[in-house]
Order: sequence, then C-alpha cells, then structure tokens
Amino acid sequence: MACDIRTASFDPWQEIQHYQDEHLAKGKFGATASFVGSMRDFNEGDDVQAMTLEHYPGMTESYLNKICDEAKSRWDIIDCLIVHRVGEIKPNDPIVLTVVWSAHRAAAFDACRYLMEELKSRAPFWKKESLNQGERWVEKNTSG
Amino acid sequence: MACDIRTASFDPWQEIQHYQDEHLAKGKFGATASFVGSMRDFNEGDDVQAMTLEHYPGMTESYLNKICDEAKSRWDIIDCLIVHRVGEIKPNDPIVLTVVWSAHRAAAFDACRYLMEELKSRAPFWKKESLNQGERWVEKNTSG
Amino acid sequence: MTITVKFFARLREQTGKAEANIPMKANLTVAEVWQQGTDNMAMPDNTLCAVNMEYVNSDHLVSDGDEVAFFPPVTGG
Amino acid sequence: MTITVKFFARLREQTGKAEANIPMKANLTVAEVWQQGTDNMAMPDNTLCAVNMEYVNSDHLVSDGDEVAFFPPVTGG
Repeated sequence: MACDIRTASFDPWQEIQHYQDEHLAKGKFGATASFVGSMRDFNEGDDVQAMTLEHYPGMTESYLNKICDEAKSRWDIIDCLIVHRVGEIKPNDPIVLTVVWSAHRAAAFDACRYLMEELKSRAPFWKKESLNQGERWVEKNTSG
Repeated sequence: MACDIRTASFDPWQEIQHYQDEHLAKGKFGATASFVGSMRDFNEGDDVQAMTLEHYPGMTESYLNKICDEAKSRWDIIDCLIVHRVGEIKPNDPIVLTVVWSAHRAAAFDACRYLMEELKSRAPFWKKESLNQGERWVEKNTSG
Repeated sequence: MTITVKFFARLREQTGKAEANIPMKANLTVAEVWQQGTDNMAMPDNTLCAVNMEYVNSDHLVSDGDEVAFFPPVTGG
Repeated sequence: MTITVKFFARLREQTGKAEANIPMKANLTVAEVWQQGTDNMAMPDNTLCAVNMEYVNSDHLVSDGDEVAFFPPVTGG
C-alpha cells in the first residue's frame, strides 16, 4: 500500500507497472482496477491555461492512508496505490491515480471507486485555475 | 473505439498509453478508468499451470464492438478500448483490458465496469485450465 | 442449399467436430440443426445458440446459407 | 502555551496569512481560535476545521500545543 504526493509530472501507467513489479506477487491477483484523473483545458465554460494544486502536508498523506486502510478493511483486496500531484499543473497532466489489485473484479472496481470518492471529499487538496481573465479557486468537488 | 483480439502477450499499460496518444485529444478528457483481468495460478482450490482461451472469430469481435457501442450510447464518454487475449496463456499474463475515457469520472467508472460485465456474460470466449491432474473447462463466469 | 454448423469449446470436444454442413429444408429450427449436426445427441441444458453470429433461441428458424453455432456458457474476461 | 493556527487556499489569501500563533487558555474552542487568529473575521460558512490533522467541528475544545487548521471545501482528485 502506498500513497504518494508528487511535485513533478508522473506517468500513471509506468507507476502502475513499477508498483506492481515491486509489490505484487505474480499470478496471485486476477483484477487490477485503476482510475486516472487528468487536467482538462476547459472547465465551467472557460479555457484553463494552468492550475495550481495546494495541499496540507501531513494531513493529506494521513487521509490518503486512512482511505486506503478503509478500502482494505471493507473489500477483499490485495493492495492499493494512490499517487496525487501538487504544484503547477498543465492541461493533460495526470492529477491523480488510484489503483486496486484483488483476486476478483468486483472488489477491485468497488474499492477503486471508493478511493476516488473519498479522496475527492476528504483529502485536503485545493485547486486554483489560471484563466485568461485571471485566477479562480475551484469552489467544490461534485459527487461522483 | 477499438476492440482487439491478441494471440500474443500484451502490456496493458503500454496499450493504454499508445491508444491514448493516437486517439485522444490532449486536455479534452479528465477521467480514464481501466480494468485489467490477469491469469491467477490458482482457481477453485487447484494450482493452474496454464490456460487456453478459445473464441469464435467474427462473433467475438462483433460482440465486443456492440458492447462498446452500447456503452457510448448509455454514458457520456469520449472513447473506449477493449483488448482480449486468446490462445495459450500463462499465470500472470493479462487476459483482458477495458478502458474508458470521459470528461468526468462517473461515466468512466460506470462504462468501464459495464464493458467488463457485458464482455464476461456475452462475448464468446472459453477458458480451459491445465492442472496437474489434467485439463478442465471453466464452467461459467460469476457475476461481478 | 446448406447450413453451416459450428461447435465450440466443450461442445466441439463432445460432438467430436468443429464444423458440419447439413442440408437446408423448410421450417428448420436451430434445435433441429443441432439434432442433424450431432446425429441426435442430447443438447446440454446450458447450450447457447447463435445464427450468423447473433444469439438466438433454439426455436429460431434458419435460412439457407445461415451459419449456426453452438457453445457452452462463455467464460472470457 | 500556544496554539498553532494554519490557513489554506482561499482562507490563506483572505486572512492574509498562512500561519499564526495564539496563546492557549482554558476551554478554548476551534471557533474561538479562528476569531483570535483572524482578529475577528467572520468565518466563511463552508469552512472546514482540523485539529492535529483530523477533521473536527468548530465547537471542539483545543489543548495546549495543538495545530488548528482552517480551509475551504477540498477540491483534489
């Protein structure tokens, strides 16, 4: 189980491959569900040039770990991984990656979605968008 | 939209990256949900050495395309990809990959799971396991 | 004036053949295609039937040139 | 005998500070920490509060040495 905050761009597919090679026993998992959230160049009717992602060092990591622990206690999963970007972000950059490995698919699907919903509602991150007209804070996350 | 049957091992993460680079406009999608089903070395209480995956050429591709079309009509998604292995498979080999790209996460999660459930229940593939004691056909898929 | 019959997976092994051809005749159902294609083997309970690569019920009427397929429950993914 | 107060995102900009220290006293609530830390600014309706990196309500009582944080609704992911 790992929860990483990254200050530089990351490749979600390489992250999954590397984590899997290092932490998952071959032939023991049958299901890998993943989600990548990436930056769009358009939001709420406006073009977005860039975004700054702020977090609360310490509390953010603590909540990501808490959310992974909850997923492991609620579903029969083998392992999970969360990677989240902070700092200055450009359109198309990956922002978040959640991955769950399990024996069977239902647990992987359910737990992967749980990680994202809980991260969106509880992990202390804040987005500020850079528009042509200036900057604006994203007000709130919509429920999934 | 693409549905591929592969007779050789494939790397699901490279498949996603390549498809995305070729077919998805940068900055237009915010959500990528994926699922990988891979071969376990243990099933129903027995060690499994290998597996042979048979399909019905023509009908299989037709149903995978049908399932993708259904997903595109039911959810607001941008694109989707299915890759499925056939032939002789070893433990840890990826068997199936489903990926959905969308603007927002709910559609990607829902449609990705739909692709897997429909593939499992309707696409004509059959698995035969090689055990120490000989071979056996997998009887049926469990619902997710 | 023939119907192509295909058998997959366990049914291919049980019937001992991957493919057969049977003569077309009027009002021929998929169930009758099975009987002729297998020399009257009993059709296993959970057998799935397809005509021209679309799922059908066993009382579906076939047409000349149709491809009729029989197979067990699917286990892909 | 102090409480560390932190402000994030829009609240950091609105209060004009990322961090403050206020003196500890008996029966001090998180809401009172906000008032002292901001010179009596009104707390925005949707403000979230954390003590030692756990979410709490604004009537939560703080202890000496606590880190109290205030921030707007979270928008990660």
